[in-house]
Amino acid sequence: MTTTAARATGTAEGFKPWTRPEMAARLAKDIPEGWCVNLGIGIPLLVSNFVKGREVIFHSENGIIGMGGLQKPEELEPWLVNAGKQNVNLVTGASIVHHADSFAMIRGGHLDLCVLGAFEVAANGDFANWTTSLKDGVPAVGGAMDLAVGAKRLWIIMDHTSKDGRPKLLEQCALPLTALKAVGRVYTNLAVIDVGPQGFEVVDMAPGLSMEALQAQTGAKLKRKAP
Amino acid sequence: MTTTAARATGTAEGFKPWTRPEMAARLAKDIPEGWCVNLGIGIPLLVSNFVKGREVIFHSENGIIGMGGLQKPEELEPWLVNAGKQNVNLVTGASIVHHADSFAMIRGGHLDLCVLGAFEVAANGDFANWTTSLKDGVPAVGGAMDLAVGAKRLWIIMDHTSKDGRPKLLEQCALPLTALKAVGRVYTNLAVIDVGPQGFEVVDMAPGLSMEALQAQTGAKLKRKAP
Amino acid sequence: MIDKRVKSIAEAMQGIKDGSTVMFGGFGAVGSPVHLIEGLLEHGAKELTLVGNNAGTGRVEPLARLLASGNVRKIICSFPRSSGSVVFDEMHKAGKLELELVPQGTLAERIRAAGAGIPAFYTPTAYGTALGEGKEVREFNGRMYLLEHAIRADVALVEAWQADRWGNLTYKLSGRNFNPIMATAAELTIVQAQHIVELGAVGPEQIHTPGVYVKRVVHVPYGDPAPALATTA
Amino acid sequence: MIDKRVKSIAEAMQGIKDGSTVMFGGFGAVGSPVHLIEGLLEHGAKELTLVGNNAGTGRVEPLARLLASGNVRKIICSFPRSSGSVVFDEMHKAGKLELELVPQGTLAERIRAAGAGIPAFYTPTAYGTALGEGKEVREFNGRMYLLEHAIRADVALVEAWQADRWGNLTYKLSGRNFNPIMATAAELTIVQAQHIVELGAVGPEQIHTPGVYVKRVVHVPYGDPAPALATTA
Repeated sequence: MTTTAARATGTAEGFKPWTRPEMAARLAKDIPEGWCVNLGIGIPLLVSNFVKGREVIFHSENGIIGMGGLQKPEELEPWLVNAGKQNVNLVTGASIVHHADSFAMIRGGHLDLCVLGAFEVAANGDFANWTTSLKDGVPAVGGAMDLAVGAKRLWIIMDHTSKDGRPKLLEQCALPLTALKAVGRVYTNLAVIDVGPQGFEVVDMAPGLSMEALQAQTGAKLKRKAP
Repeated sequence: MTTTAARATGTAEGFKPWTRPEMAARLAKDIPEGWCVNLGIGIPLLVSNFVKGREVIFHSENGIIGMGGLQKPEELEPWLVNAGKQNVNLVTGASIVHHADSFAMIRGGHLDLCVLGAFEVAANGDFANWTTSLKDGVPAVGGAMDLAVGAKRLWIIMDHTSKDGRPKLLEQCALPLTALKAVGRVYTNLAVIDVGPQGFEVVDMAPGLSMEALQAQTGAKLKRKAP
Repeated sequence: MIDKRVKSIAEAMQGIKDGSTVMFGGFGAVGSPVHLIEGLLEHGAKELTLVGNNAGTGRVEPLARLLASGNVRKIICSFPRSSGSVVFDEMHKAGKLELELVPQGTLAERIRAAGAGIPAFYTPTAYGTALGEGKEVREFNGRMYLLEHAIRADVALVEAWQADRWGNLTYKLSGRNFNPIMATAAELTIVQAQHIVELGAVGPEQIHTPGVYVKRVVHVPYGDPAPALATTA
Repeated sequence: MIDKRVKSIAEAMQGIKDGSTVMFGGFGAVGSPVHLIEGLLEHGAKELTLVGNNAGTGRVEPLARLLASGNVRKIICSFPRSSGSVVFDEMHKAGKLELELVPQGTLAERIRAAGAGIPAFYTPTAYGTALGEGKEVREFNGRMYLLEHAIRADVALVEAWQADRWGNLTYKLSGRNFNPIMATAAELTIVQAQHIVELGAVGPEQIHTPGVYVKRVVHVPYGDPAPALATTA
């Protein structure tokens, strides 16, 4: 087998893609104390496990400012749920608002950061994460479009390629868009990539991965971020 | 002196114009229990003295729902003021909201009634109450325009004529308008007059006053309200 | 004396007509006025347009049964699909239930606008996406926005924690969600309250919804919502 | 640790530039951040645009002195005129102070819109009046509305009853008024708080303004506003 193919699947000696907790930890490292952050459902939620020691305020679009972790069985408070409708705790200092006020906070630019998953991210910051098809199945959108346009920064956390190995970072999205020119940064299992004025700029790579191997798994031109 | 002139000044034997408390009491009679009512500054505020025995909820546009009367000296709570910035009480069941929510309640049609004073009311329901001139002096508008377009009903309480005897009920307003086609009913010291599709309709008159005498002091055609 | 309390859910439903637009609060199970939704099903009004965040789970809960009844023509919703939204999926696929899909924040703001007497407003959400197609676009300060219209309802079904005879309400924790804004956006706001309290029992600064917005209150001390199963937003 | 408390009013004013738009809460004296307004005067920023309901009373209170200082270019206001608004009257008549007169509800909604990311909305208020002249008009469902734009500020000066180190706030009674919406509508929201409380001292359902909106909190236990003299709205 070729080196490139080996690297693409992450099995070459000397290189391992980041695991999901590693991806979340890498992202969490970039969140300073004091930010108000909304974490999407799925991998983004893992980020909250890696900010210990810093006060970061987690927002949940159903009206929680100051969300804590998932409830343990003995803590059950069924009147508290997050956006994924899991039972969660509040932290000390938390507050509750209604849905219009919660989305006013989002749309008005009061969240420092939103972290979402995505199917595709384009080099101009467009991204697609809400539906794979407008024709099949029943679509649902939730708060993704509001979060994408409202938060001060939108970071995407996702695998670098789809399950069948196709690139998810592209020149242009093929799937229905969630928002235009919204993404600031992408954290994948292979790299951390900024969306700059001229397209994708590699900030960081999983240890042992080469720029060439990363480019081979990416559907748009990469350049190194100027230090 | 002529009968008409005598009636016009309310000095003819057998006729006395309503006093301000009588005007307020007459208006209060038409407020059913359970209404939410905003009373403007001045004569309108007197209305609250005449709804005893009925639960009527008074709204103040600075965010009080359930305003009580003026504070007595021994009750002083300086953190409670009405729209006229007088210290007032709350009634049991009162609530406080912020200014945007208070005017959302007004603009959204949630007040059953607003009672305002006016300089002029036109037969089509236009009225003027916020400034006598856009050129002289410093204008101020407050909440009058919002209340006028927002409340389910707008009733005006005012003297029938100006201090110098000119009619205040007119075919058309001359002063800068507060709102168009907004007034439903006018309570004056001489009569209660509806603004109907064809203009002013007299509902009630001060005892002893004739339709002719009332018409003589009115700047637009009056007709009797069909019973 | 103002007393908005009614004795039964059937009484609370009186006068709801065929063709009505009916909002219902709740984010998943929390703050969902399930007994009122069940009452609406029993009341039997047809050709309804529903407005809410979700479109039901399973086949047993009242919202799923209301959809299954065929009494609903259309639903305006942000997150109809979930792992358990089987009835919605079936009805929608069969062409028996129209869907207007609205981003969650736009849905909330359109409801709030209706209650606030704002007929329409501009929002950046959904510009350039499939959900913005056909909508009026306008630029402000170099950014593109969509014109969105208020959603007003004939009836709002609201779940509250406390209510008094004036209809003053509080909500418990995440039970707040869409309930306060829906209470403002309907001709007829009906509340199912866990607790009926004396007038004045809740302080003036702690009331979440002034009673002015509420027409009827029915006491339904049903207890906690089911512990939430993780689904999606 | 998040700690938005600053030690002095001078520190709270740091960075406010000439040409800034500055909102101030309060409805008359109640809820007015008088010490912050005084601080703004002492800070000395010029060419200011102020946004608030009133335009000061007498010659001694900070707002009147700020206007008299000549540091204010323009005021956006619903009720500038009152029996005591002598400085405003003089400055305005002398052409030294521009006035944008806005109906009170439109003022509140324009501020709220800025905080909510809504660049513009339609309202029926002032249609057909002198205050609607020159504004864009549009019909919705047979009724006429004006287009009104959000008012965003560089700085909001807010008076609160309680504040914690995150900037979570409560307001006392009528002291709420414009304060919560202004807190959402500025880049730099500065709070003068009567009481500093421990994080968690106010329950999550009782906080009126989440701290996310607040940048700086200064403790000013100044006591009650002066008993109100009846003027007009």
